[in-house]
Amino acid sequence: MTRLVPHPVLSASLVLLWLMLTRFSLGYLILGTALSLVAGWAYSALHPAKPRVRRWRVIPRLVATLLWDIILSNINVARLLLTEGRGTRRSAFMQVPLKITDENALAVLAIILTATPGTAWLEYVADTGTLVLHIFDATQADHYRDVIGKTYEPMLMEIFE
Amino acid sequence: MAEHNLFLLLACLPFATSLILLTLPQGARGASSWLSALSMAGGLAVLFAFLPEIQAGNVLRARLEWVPSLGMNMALRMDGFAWLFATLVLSIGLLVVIYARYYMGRNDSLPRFYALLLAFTGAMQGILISGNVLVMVVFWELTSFMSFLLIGFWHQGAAARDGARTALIITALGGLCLLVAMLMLGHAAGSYDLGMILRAGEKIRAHSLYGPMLALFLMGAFTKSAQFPFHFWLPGAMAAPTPVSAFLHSATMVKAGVFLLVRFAPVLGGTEAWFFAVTGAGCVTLVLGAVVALYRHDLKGLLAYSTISHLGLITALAGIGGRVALLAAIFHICNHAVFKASLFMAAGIIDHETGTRDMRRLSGLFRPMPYTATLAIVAAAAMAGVPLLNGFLSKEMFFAEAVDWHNGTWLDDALPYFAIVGSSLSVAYSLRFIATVFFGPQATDLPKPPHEPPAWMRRPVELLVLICLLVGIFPALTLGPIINTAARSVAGADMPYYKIAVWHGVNAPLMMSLAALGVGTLIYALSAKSISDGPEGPFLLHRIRGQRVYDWLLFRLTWRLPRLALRWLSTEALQPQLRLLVLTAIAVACGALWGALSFASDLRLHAPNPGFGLLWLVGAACAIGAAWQAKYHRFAALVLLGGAGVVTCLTFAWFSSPDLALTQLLVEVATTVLLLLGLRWLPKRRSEIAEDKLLPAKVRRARDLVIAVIGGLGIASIAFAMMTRPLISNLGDWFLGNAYYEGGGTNVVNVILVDFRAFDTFGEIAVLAIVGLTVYALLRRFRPAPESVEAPDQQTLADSPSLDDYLYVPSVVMVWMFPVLIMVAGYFFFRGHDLPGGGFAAGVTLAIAFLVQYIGTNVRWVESRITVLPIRWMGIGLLVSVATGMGAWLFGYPFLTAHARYVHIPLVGEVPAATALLFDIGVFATVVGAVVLMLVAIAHQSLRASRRREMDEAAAARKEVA
Amino acid sequence: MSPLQAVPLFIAIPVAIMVVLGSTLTLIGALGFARLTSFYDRLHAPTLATSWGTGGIIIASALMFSVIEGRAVIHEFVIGLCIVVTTPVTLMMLARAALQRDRAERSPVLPEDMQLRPQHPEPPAQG
Amino acid sequence: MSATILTIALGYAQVALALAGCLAGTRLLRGPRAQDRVLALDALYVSIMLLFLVTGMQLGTAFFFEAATVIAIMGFVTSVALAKFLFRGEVIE
Amino acid sequence: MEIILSAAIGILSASGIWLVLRPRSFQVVIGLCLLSYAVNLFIFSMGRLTPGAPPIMPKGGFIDPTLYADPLPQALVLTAIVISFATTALFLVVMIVSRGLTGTDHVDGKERSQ
Amino acid sequence: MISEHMIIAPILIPFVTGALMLLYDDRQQREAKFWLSIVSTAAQLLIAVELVVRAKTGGDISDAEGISFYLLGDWAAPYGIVLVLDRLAAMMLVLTALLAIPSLVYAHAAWDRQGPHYYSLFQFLLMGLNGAFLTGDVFNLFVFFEILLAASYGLLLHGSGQLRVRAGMHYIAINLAASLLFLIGVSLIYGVTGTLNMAHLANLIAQVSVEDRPLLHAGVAILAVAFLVKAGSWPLSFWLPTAYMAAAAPVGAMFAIMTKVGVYAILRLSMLLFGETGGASTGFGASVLIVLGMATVLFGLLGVLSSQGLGRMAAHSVLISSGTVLGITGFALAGGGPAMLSGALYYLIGSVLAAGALFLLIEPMNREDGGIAAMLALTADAYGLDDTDLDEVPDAGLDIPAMTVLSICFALCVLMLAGLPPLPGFIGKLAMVQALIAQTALPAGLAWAFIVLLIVSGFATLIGMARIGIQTFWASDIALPRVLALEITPVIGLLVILALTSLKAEAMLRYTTGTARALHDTEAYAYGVFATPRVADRSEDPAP
Ligand code: NA
Ligand code: NA
Repeated sequence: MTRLVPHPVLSASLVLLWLMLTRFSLGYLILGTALSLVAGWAYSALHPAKPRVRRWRVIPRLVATLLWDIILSNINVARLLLTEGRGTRRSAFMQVPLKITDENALAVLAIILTATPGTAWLEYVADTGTLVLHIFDATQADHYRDVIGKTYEPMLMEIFE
Repeated sequence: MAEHNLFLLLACLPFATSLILLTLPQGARGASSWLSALSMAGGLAVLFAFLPEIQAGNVLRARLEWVPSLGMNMALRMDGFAWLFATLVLSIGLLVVIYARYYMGRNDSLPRFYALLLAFTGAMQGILISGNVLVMVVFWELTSFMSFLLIGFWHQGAAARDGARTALIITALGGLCLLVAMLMLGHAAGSYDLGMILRAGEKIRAHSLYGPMLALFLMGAFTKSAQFPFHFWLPGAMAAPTPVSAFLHSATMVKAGVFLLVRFAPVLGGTEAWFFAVTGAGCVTLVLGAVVALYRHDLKGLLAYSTISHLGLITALAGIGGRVALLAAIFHICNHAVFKASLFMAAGIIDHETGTRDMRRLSGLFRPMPYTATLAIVAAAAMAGVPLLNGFLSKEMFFAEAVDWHNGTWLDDALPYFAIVGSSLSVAYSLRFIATVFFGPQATDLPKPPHEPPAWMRRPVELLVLICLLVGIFPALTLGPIINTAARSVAGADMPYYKIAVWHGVNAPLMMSLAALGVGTLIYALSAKSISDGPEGPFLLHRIRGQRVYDWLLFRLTWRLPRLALRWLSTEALQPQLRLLVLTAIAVACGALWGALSFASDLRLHAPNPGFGLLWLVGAACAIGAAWQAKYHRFAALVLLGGAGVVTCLTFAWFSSPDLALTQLLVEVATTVLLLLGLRWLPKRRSEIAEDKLLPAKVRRARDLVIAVIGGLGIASIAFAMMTRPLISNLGDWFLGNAYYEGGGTNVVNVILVDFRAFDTFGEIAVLAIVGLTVYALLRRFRPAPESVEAPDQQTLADSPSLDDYLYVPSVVMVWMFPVLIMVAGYFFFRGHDLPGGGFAAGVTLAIAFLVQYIGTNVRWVESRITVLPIRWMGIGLLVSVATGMGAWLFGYPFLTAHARYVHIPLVGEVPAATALLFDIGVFATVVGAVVLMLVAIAHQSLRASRRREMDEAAAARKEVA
Repeated sequence: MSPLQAVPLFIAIPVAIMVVLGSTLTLIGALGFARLTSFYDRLHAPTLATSWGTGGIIIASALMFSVIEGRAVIHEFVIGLCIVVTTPVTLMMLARAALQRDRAERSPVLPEDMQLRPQHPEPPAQG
Repeated sequence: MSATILTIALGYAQVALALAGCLAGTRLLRGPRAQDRVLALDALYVSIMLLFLVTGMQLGTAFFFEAATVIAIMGFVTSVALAKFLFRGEVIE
Repeated sequence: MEIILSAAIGILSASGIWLVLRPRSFQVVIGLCLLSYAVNLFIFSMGRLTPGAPPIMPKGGFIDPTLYADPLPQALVLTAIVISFATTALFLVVMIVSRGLTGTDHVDGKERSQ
Repeated sequence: MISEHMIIAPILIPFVTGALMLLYDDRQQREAKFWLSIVSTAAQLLIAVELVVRAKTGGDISDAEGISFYLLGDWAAPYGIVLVLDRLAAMMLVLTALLAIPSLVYAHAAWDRQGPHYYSLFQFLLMGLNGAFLTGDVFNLFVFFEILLAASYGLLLHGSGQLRVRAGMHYIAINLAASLLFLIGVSLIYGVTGTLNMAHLANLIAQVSVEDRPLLHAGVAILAVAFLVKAGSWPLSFWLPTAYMAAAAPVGAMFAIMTKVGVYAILRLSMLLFGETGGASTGFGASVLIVLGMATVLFGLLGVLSSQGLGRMAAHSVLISSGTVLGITGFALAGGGPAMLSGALYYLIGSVLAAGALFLLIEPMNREDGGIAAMLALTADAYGLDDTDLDEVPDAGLDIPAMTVLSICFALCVLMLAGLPPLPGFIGKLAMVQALIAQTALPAGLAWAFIVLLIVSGFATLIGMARIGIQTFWASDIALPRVLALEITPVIGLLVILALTSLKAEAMLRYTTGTARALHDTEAYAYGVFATPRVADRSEDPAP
């Protein structure tokens, strides 16, 4: 079974992706399953180790938090952009030491921070575990430090480690 | 019939012998000379077998079809004239063969020499006996070519090479002129058959092309017979081995020219133009040749110019063209051949035995070589026209013609004077030859001590001198009948018999002969000293030598001028060529459209969409920006190109072409990455090019800008004119109507690509595969610029993070994308027939999937995990597509006939199953292979460079340790 | 008949709102992108388009086509998903490239503490 | 009614997105640095992808979807390659 | 729309032509790319413009071809895109190889002589 | 059944061979690849000969006066792509195969080791050439042009090296630009007429409206520019000598026919579209072709005279022959009658073979010491990372009197190219000149100018080649080069073919005359395509 479907979660998501792209029918399902198996093998050739996801139930919480954050920061940044003429805004660089080291978790964090307007991931220095961010509004530095350190990082650690 | 075959044998014998000779080993001297001599003798035997027929006035014919539709057949024809001439050629040829056996040195390859000689003989004989004027030209050119090889036989010497080349160029040029002349003749006469042409004289002379025809004909004849001003190749030709000279100067080559003049005199002659041109040239040549001959110090040079002079005489006779004149011409041809051959052989003996031909060094040879001297003296006397020798007789006839024949022109009146002057000079140079070489004090400083040659080297000369005497004393008994037969065959069968006699009584010609002898002796006596001390040529005249004029002209015309012209007319630089291409395209389009381009009366316009317009503002700005930046900011240009590209995609999508938008986008991605991969190997331009700011560069740019604007305007207006034209019914309509019913797919574009016009796609994947292979092959031999061998600047920064560090997080996502992109590729592949997508799109997608892995990690990482064998993919893809196409054969259908049907599968339902899908798999595999191959081949260069660096470092480290 | 007419009003209104929201956010982002003065500031602007700009429009599209075709059309979400997953890769790679170039040039855009890479607290001793 | 609302909304969206594309385009042309151009190209890609979706809605066809998907899935490849080139001086090593 | 598109074709071609006439090989590559965009659009426009009606047919029923975009130019452009992609790649490789061998990126392999 | 599909075999055989060889290892199985190529090319030759016979006598599938048609995908014309086999196409197929076999054998002496996948590229080149000769569809012609061009790029660059790469860059750049023009032309034609099928075009052309005709003419004229580039017409041919000279010898030999593809396309399309049935377009472009042809001959002539090396000279002589045929095409288009075209076609055969032979002679004639191994080493891997390809230094040398054989071969090539008897060059020129003299439809001055140019160009070739020949064979005192049997046999083979061409001139001229007549009489072609039934329709009919 593991040889045939080395990454069951991945394959399942791929089938889902396939069905989203096409329309649901038995034929498409079979075709999609076949293809996802091939894709799964291809992936496992590159990455034989399975990323371990420990707690599934954290994921919905993460997604919900994220969506809400995205909405808020969209409004925030749009407002700043439109009113920037007044010249009160300052942007800033900030360094955040990260506890997580799992690369998948880091990737998810990158996705989260990028999807949230107002924060830009500049660099992650692997040997120090430091993340350098650029934030659009310097006044929010502490807020972001909190959000990363207290909200997202624990959740990601729960999921991946 | 036997006669016919004999005739063919005669024509082929020399060539066949030549081929056999070529296969003989170098050292086969005896065998080769025997074989050659037998061949010549065999030819003579055949000729003598024909004698009765010829004497009876019959014309022998033989015929082999070659290219009848062009009127060119191997027609052979022999009449008296041809017979006489052929006999002359073969007999002198036989003597030359014997002579050469002893003359040619140990190091010379006799078989090769004889092979050339026989091929030349065959060609010469071919001219004489061909019954078709085109075939005559064929042999004519062949003599030019063979004589080229013979003259250049001793090609180690520059003189031989130059002489050979000059001879070839002059006579081949003449040959080409002759060809055109013959074509005109044939056109005028309605046939290329010699007999027909000879009978069509009046028609030809009345033809509108007579003028050019005559001019070209004479070009041919004069160049070959070394008439002024084409005479200079002949002296140059004496660089040939003496047997060759003897042959060329006596019976062959130059005689071909006069043969032609005599042969065609009744056809083309009889007009004033002919007379002036031919006799005029003849007279000038007669005198000029004689003058120069007198001044030559080289023995063979003297003889060569004497030949020119005598040929002038014959030419002058041919120009007169009367019956007697023709007879005289024929007679002199024979006489000259005999004495000139013997003289050349004698000169050869002298050269051979003394080691020099310089008359200033030769002296008093009568004592050491009395036989040879006697022979040479008799022959020279014949040349001088001393009575009782053959030369006297024909010269006498020339004098008679000069005096008796009239056509009332000034040239006619001048003829006797030319004759006297020419003859006197002839006497003078003959005397000089005899006096300086054989008499006087015996030379002591000769390279070799002189003595008599081997007997067999002298035999041919003896025989020839004997003939001189026999003919000179008993002309009517010896040559009389056959000369008459020959003349009759040229001038007409009704020509009365002309009796050649030694004694005609005391008349004007005799007086002229005596005068010439006297004056000639006087000239020599007066000038002997000054000549031998002076330069090799008459006063002042030696400075303007034909050879030098020719060299000057040849150099200018065939080297300097073409090079100059080419420098103006062509270029090796790319830019002007592309400019010309663009300008040509603009020019032809303007030529077709100027004043004619009209727009439809009812323009088919769609209301402009602001969004579309806005984005094209960006697109256009990007295009112009890319054009602006491409020189110094390549990266910016690349990005701007991407901008223009994406707006192009938008256009495709906007105007209902999802397939195109999709494909263009995919290709766009691949192209950008490709260009970037290439950019790695283009080192930065360190300094701007100073010249760029100067005026010429600005002018160039302005000019190109104008061209570009015109081109852009042109193509835009054509596009506008077409787009706004009303719809017409076209192939597209049929495809729309039939894609589903006939092709079994709803995406018409895809059905076109994999079914209706699958053959295009079939070719297209071949192109991809070929380019993939080429890129791969080229990069196997890639040597980067020295500046770019090192790692790029970015990687050598002090504070530069490693690649792994840089890609630590991004690579995760990029590896995630691998299976996703595989799914997407599958998605595009399977829906292609009904919806946008297809094998190509899928293939590029999969290739990009691989590419992303290479970008996201590194080559070694990827290749240690997955092995892609792109060339295999390509091979298999191509084979799958071709096999699908050929599958149709099994059912009796043509290549690429698609079959589509719906297959019912339980639970799943109707599933489309089309062979087109199979074909698309081939496309898919090929595309994957080709795109991956190209990308990976370039990408590997970085790896190779870094491997090289590592090796160097390791080597350096080892060195340090050691 | 235009396919738009087949959309009932109660769907049309949210669709319209989402479309306007999405495109407006995108426009604002672009406006900022064109006007902001520093590269690092500009880095933020496109994320408006890739987050709710895209989100609004794909939701509207999915909604509308689901109604028109009478079935759940969700393939738009593939687009959303892909944008969300791939944008960070672009931005972080680009940002780091910019950072490196600015550091190499000692650009004044970067504050003093950004001129060097964050160092390891205790540099590993040379073995 | 719904057609009117949608037509207006979609028409507005089209122009807004095109304008967004235009603004990205100005950055693309102006730079000043290479990274700005890459970012601008990426923004242009996104604007055009959204324009595809909106135009598809306007015309009621799904045929713009493939092109939009390609941009969404593969547009980043171009940008990533360009970015990596800026960072490392080569794309694949 | 026709005016916009023909202007676009014109500008792309003009930029392309200008670049193709430049001396640096990279300029020529970019020029060829721009020209191939222009030519692809040109081919495409030969089928006249039809917005919003891709040549994707319903399964069955009568079809009025005037309502759909002409599929043939599209198919031709597809082939042309593929071929020009391949040849651009080739030219690019030749360009870098030439740069390596000749030491200059001038298209003639040597700088213009003074 | 096999004979039905014979028409497409010249395209498929090289394709399959080329693709199959991609699955072979390039180094270990080179010998096998060589033999596979030989077998494939020999098969192409046999089939081409069979096709000539068919074209002469009329095919058995559908017979329109010797023209056979092959409906690809079983789609009726003009909707699908159709292959057309007529006398001209068949002749060109034979010519291609005749040139290919010697070139292949020659390449095996050493050149195939200079780089990877030589044989595949070679087969693809043949595929492109054969396809271009066979196709009856304008766009498909583009595709085949691209195939043959792509393959020729690969072959030209084969072995790399500075000279080749520089020449290759020019060659590619110009041909890419020309390909774009090709596309513009084809699409304009489609825009105006709505078709891509040549026969269909021929039928439609008379009915094109007055307003549309200029656009059509513009399209065809732009298309013609693309062809003229390939044909090497002045002023679009400056790239050609350098490119041909730079190519490896066996590739140069194949290039001898490449220009003729351009000429072929011009001949085919102009006769079909602007022949007597062209309506208001009859004779379009004739004068331009004549002038360009003459300019090309003149250019080639100047080039031959001013070349220092044999390679450049050979390339210019290719231009001369190309210009000659172009000019005659113009004359034929202007109403000069089929006779001169027949001569030109015959001349084309001879000049292609001779130029091929000459290209094969260049390298052995100029070989300095060091021989082939040195040549290979020159192009070896730059990094020394890959295993070298010098695993098998060729050693098939025969001790032949190299100079003699080489000089005889060279002399024969010169005779042919200079138009001297008795080789086909002479006969071909003779035929052309005869017809030019005899024609009445054209201004005599132009015809005479052309005749003079023909003669002068031959003469110039003689002068130039004699110069080189004398230098090489007579004036140099270097030791005899070592020539391999594999190198000299192909040359001799080509020359034997030339001799046969001359010997069988009558039969060949009969064939070319038929070809020229068929080109003038477009009806059989233009309507024959439409009369060809689909297999599907045939099977529906009750079988007779
Ligand atoms: Na963000
Ligand atoms: Na497709």
